[in-house]
Amino acid sequence: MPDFADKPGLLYVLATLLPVASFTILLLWGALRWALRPYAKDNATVDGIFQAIGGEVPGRAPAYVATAAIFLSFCCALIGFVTFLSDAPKLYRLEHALRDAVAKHAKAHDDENEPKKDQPEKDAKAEGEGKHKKPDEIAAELRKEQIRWQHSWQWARVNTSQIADADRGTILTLGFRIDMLSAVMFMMVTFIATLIHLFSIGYMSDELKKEVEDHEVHTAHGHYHRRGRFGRFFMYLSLFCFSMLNLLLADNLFQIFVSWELVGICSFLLIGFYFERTSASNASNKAFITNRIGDAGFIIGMLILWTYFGSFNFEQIFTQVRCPHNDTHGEIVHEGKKLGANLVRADLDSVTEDKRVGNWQRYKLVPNGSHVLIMPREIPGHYHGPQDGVRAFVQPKKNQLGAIPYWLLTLAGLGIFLGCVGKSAQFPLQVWLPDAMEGPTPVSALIHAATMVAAGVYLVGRCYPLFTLDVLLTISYVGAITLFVAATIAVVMTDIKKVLAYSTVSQLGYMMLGLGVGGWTAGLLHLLTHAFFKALLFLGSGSVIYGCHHQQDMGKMGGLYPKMKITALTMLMGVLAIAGTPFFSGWYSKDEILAGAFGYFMVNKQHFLLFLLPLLTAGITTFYMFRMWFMTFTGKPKDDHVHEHAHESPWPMTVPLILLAILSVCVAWGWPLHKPQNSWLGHQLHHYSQPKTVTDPAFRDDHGDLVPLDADLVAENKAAIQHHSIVGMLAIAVVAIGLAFALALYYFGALDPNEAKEQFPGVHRFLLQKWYFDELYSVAIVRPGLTIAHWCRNFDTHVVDAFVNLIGKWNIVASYWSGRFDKGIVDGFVNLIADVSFTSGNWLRNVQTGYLRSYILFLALAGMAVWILLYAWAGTLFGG
Amino acid sequence: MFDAEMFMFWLIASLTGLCAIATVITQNIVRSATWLLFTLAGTSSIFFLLGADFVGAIQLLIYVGGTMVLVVFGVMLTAQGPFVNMRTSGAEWAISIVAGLMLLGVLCFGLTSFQNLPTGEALAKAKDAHTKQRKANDPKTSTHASTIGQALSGVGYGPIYKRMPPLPPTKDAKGNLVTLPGVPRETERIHYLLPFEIVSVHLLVVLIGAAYLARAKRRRGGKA
Amino acid sequence: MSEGVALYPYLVLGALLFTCGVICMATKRNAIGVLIGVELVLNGSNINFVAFSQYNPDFQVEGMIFALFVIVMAAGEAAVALAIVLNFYNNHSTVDVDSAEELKG
Amino acid sequence: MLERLSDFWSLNATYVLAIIAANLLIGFMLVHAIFSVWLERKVAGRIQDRLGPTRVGGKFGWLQTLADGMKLLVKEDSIPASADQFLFRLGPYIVLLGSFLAFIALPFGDGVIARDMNIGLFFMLAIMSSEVFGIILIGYGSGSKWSLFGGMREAAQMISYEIPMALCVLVPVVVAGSMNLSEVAKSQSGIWNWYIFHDPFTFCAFWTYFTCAMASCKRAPFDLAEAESELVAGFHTEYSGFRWLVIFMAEYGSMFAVSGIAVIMFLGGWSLGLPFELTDFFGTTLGLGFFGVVVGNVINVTVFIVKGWFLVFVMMWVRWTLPRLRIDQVMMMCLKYLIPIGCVLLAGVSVWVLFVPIILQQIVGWLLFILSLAGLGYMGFQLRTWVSAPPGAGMPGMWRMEGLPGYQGATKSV
Repeated sequence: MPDFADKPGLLYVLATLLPVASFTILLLWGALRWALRPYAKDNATVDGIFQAIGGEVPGRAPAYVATAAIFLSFCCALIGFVTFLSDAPKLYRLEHALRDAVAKHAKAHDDENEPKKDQPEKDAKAEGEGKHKKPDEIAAELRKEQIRWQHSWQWARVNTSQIADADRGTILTLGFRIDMLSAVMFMMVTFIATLIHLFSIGYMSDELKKEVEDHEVHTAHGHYHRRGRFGRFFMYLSLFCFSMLNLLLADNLFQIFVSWELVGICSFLLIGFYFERTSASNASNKAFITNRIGDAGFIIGMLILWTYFGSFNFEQIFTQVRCPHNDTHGEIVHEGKKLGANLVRADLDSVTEDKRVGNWQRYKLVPNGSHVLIMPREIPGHYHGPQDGVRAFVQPKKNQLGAIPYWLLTLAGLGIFLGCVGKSAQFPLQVWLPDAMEGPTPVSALIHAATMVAAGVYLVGRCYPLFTLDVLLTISYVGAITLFVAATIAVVMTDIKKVLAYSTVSQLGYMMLGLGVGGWTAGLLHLLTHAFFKALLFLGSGSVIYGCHHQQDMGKMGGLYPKMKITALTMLMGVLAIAGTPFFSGWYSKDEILAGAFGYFMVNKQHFLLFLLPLLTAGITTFYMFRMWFMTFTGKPKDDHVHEHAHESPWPMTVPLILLAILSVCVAWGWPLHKPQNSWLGHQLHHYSQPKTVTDPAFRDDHGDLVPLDADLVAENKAAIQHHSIVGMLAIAVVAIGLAFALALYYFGALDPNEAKEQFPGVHRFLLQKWYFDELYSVAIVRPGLTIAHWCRNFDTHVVDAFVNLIGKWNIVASYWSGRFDKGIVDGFVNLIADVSFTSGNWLRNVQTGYLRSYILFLALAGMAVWILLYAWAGTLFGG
Repeated sequence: MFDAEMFMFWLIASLTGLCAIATVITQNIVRSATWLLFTLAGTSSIFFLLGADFVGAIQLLIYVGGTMVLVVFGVMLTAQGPFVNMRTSGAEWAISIVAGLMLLGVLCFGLTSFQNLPTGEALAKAKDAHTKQRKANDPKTSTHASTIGQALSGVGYGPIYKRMPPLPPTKDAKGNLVTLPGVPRETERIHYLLPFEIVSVHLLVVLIGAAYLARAKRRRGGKA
Repeated sequence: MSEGVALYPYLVLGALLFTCGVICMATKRNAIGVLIGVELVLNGSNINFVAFSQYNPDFQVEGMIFALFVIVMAAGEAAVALAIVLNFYNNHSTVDVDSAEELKG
Repeated sequence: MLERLSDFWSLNATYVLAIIAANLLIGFMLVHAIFSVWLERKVAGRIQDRLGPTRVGGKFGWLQTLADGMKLLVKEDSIPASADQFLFRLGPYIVLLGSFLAFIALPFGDGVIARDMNIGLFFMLAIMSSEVFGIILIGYGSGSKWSLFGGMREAAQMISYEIPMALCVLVPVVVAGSMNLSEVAKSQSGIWNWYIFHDPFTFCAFWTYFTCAMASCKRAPFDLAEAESELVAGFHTEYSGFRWLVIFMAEYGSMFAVSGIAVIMFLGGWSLGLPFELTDFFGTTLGLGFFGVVVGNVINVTVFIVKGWFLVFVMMWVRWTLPRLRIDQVMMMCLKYLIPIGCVLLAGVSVWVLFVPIILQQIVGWLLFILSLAGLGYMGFQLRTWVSAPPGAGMPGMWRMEGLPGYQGATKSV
């Protein structure tokens, strides 16, 4: 057993591996049954074994295995989280102590050069006993603490060179690294996944039958019949959980990518769970293919980073790209302004090689330089800030220091973000998510709440230090557009799950927007809170659908409240939370996002849309969510058949709903309750995990004052904090308006929705057709693609093939003439030579008499001749 | 002046030459071998006369005692019946003798025009050296055997210097071609261990090969 | 004082032996006769070697050593030649070299 | 006139001396042959328990050989019709030449040598190896199958035995560091310094060498070339008269030559066994000058010849004692045993000389010397016992007759 006390990070590894163990067990179990099944009929022994391991349908056992695994994972995550909570302050303190000590040390080091002897004593008094330690000792202590939570194993190595730093870009690692973000995410994912598992046991009970009749698949012989797939479903769920947990666990981009793809394939499998249905298989294909587009961007970004940084490890990449604050002499100062955690921009035009010292490189630091300096990942010496002018002197080996063009870093960020766009269903690639509703409802819940779409947001949060301002701006706009578009579509949808799907897209847009405008904490907090209430809503909708016998159309529901009170009430909690009702969890996060957006808008007035759209959408969200709830649970039953048969779900389904409802309300609470920025969860994230690039007031100038690192960012934050109350008021107002509309339209019936439809038929159709995105893609991409493919085929058939055939014919002709030439002239020449040789040889044959004695005579004569010639030659040579 | 040595030389030389001619002329192969024996013995005498005792003795031992015996063995084992005619035709004789005389002429002409021997002062020096050498050839004091032994056994012989290769022939004041003797140089003694070893191995191979060849009994005219 | 015998007579004697050997090889139809011719040729060259060794101080030891090598090689050659002759005799029932004309061109 | 004479002398002294030496050597060979033949017959007679020649020349029949020679000289010199006349005539002279030329390098005393060659030992081996060619010519030229077989056998045998013989002879050469026979002989002053006692390898090498020498002289038990039980008389079946005489002169000559080599290489050469050179002793120590040298050399030559003859006697002794081998046994003994032994001895003596401490070498040398003396003394004691024993008693080492079937007892055979 690994020592969890010494290395509690391993708990998370265990939590990750449990689902994959469950997956493996279920897979082998199923494989065994599959292998035995054909022989079970004939052979009694085999049949005995077959029955012993479950027979045709093994009952609920797979569900128990998977649920137990994920529940154990949750327990591990819980223990780990508690442990980490106790460790986090220490880590934080040590990090800051190290930074201070390094700064002091550097100062003392600088002072030594100047003859100030009393300085160290002063420092010693000023620092007190706690800070008396040297940077090395603190660093060692910090490393000792860090090692509890992170570790990595090499699993592939291209180069075995022992030369220092020659292994850059040659090693792939598997590792884990736990920080507050991943710890919280772990909690969330495992918890929600456990509940979804539990819910699925009830929801998927249809699959327990030996033969399931699929009403939506029609064959020549009626409905399609198949074997129940209860075990398979849980197997997929386990794999899905494993993939997501591994993604959270990873400490490097490559591992994330692997999990990323695993998540993709799991979503493919689960969306297409009823793959006999055309719509389901199409939807799974669509999801998969759309994600591929994003993944292409991801790969491009990843490889750009690998090329320039030589590593996939987040920490190493961040250290290199945001290194100056690690300098032993303190920050790099440029024109009186500390560059802090900004990307250090430089111009390569002025790079020279200092002949005196050999490898020194000089970069001219320019605030908006064309390149971003990459610092070595380990610091062999000092960096010297450009105090003496504008040049940065660095002494690491030449290949250890480099620069990446700014546009390329931007491209890398955009690439990675494109991956997130695909995964999180953002603006251009959002089309797959609503179609993904074809999967079983728990799957939708899992995808929308905890796993698939969360992965994209999580990755944006993870890679945040890499993103240049341009990338962040892109993220913001993508988020803003997405949230508005999705919300508008959600307004007109009547399928209960589609409404929820579009609400998810919209909420994800909020998260992206929050991240993009600098609200890192806000965005991720929203991810967490959203996970709970979206899971709640989806499970609730699942419960409704289950109760209504797989009826999803809200137009046929209504008045269900008396029949399923628990579901209705819990869903109401979710609706309130997503709408941003004060003191519900959604309020805290959404408010922060809006505040961040407002701060951004205050600093950059030209980007007013970034504030306006989310504000507007807050109202729309309230409207369509209440619309959904009202249409489902209140009013008169629109379809008697549905209403009559409607019933409350069994306890495995309602218990998760209740739990989730509680959490949806209070997960983001803090003290005092009325201040959103006091959210405890948000504070944890903000305090321990937020990248230094967002805001970091930790640097002190020579006078000990806090110095703003990035004027714009700090100003944004200030504005966000200052105007928080105003923004909060505005948001509540908008929400109220939205609620009012909803009440008016769907509860009190003051206005008729159908009238509104008729009033704006174009708008309605436009929204109903989802802004014609699918059609747009079809027209803009698919059909032109097909046309071009057709053209290419024609070109290939008629031009290329014709050319090849022509060459072939020419070759035949040329070969014929070549053959004639070969036979006539070449062979003739060879034959001539042969004939001549034969004739002359035949004639010379006579010389070979076979008589030894004549040979001897010839030899003697030849010797004489040689001698005479030699003599004559010598005579001419020596003149005598 | 005609002294005994000269007399001995001419005597032995003429006998040797006559025996050689007799070797050629004789039709009986055994007699031919006998004449050859005398030729070889004469050669050996010439060696003795030249003071090369060791070579002479070797010539006797190996040629006369060894080679000749082999020759006679061959004669015996391949002896022909009296009716087998192996006579050479007159024409062949004529051609061979003409060619041989031509060869002899060329050789003698080459000898008389031999340019690479010391002339003039160098000749006098060489003659002095020769005289010294003849005196040194007194059998009691001659060290040829041990010198040759040293040379062959790898110890090396001669003073400890190496002779330069002879200088290329140059013309003296009178326009005669002159070859100056090589200039002594330092370094090691000369020895012939490697050729000696090669010859030894060669002899061994020959011994085995000859034994193999001779013992192979094949049927006459049968299928091979 | 006597000058002794000059070098040339020795060389001429060697040449004579050499020539005799060649003629012997060319005229004798008996394989043994050919071998005898070879021996004569080798002896002629040996005389030259030894004579040079005595008349050329630079060639004093080398001449004799070469002569020795020639003698030794001659012995080996004779052994092999006789073995060949024996084989030849076994195959052809004669030692007439003129009957060894299978390799005629 | 005198000037010319001195001029001539200064130019040609070597050659004049050489001619004189050659004549002396020819004379020695003749005398040696005559004596050896006589000795052989006497030894054979004694070993076969008879008297041998007794009549010609007074006591011991010592002129018998001379008389035989006279007879052979006047005998008809017949040549078979199928023989190759030229080769038939030539062969014996080549054999004689090979035997005789070996003596050129053989020192009889301090300076008593025809040509003191640096490589004397090597020269002798080389020259003696040419002897075989004559025998081949004899065998081939005779036009007789017995002769041909004999010649071929002899050729194979001699060529083969050359190798171990040379290897064994090289053993003392390694010790002495010279192939000059005079130097080798002079380096063994004092009987304890004789190379036979130098170390175990030289000791073994002597016996091996002597075996090989007997074989290369085609002496029994290696006389397959003239094995009368198989080949009538081997290669010289068709010879008679003077040519036959020449062949035998050559045989006895080479017997003495190989013995001489053994004496010089192993048995101290002309040394009497005293630790000083007699010529030096007489000429310098006693101050007798040239006369002293002559006196010393006379003793030296005598000693040398006696030693040589003793070895020749041993050869005869062996000949009349041991039965003849088969030809394949002869060849096998050489190729399978003697050559490896020779190689081992050569390698061993090299290692001994190079790596064994001097003190150990000397101790072993003395040990060998003393043991050999002891062995000789034991043999002498046995001989004395035999001499004093009653007639008919077995010699030491001979086959015991007692207990054999048909044995009647020693006394009966008298």
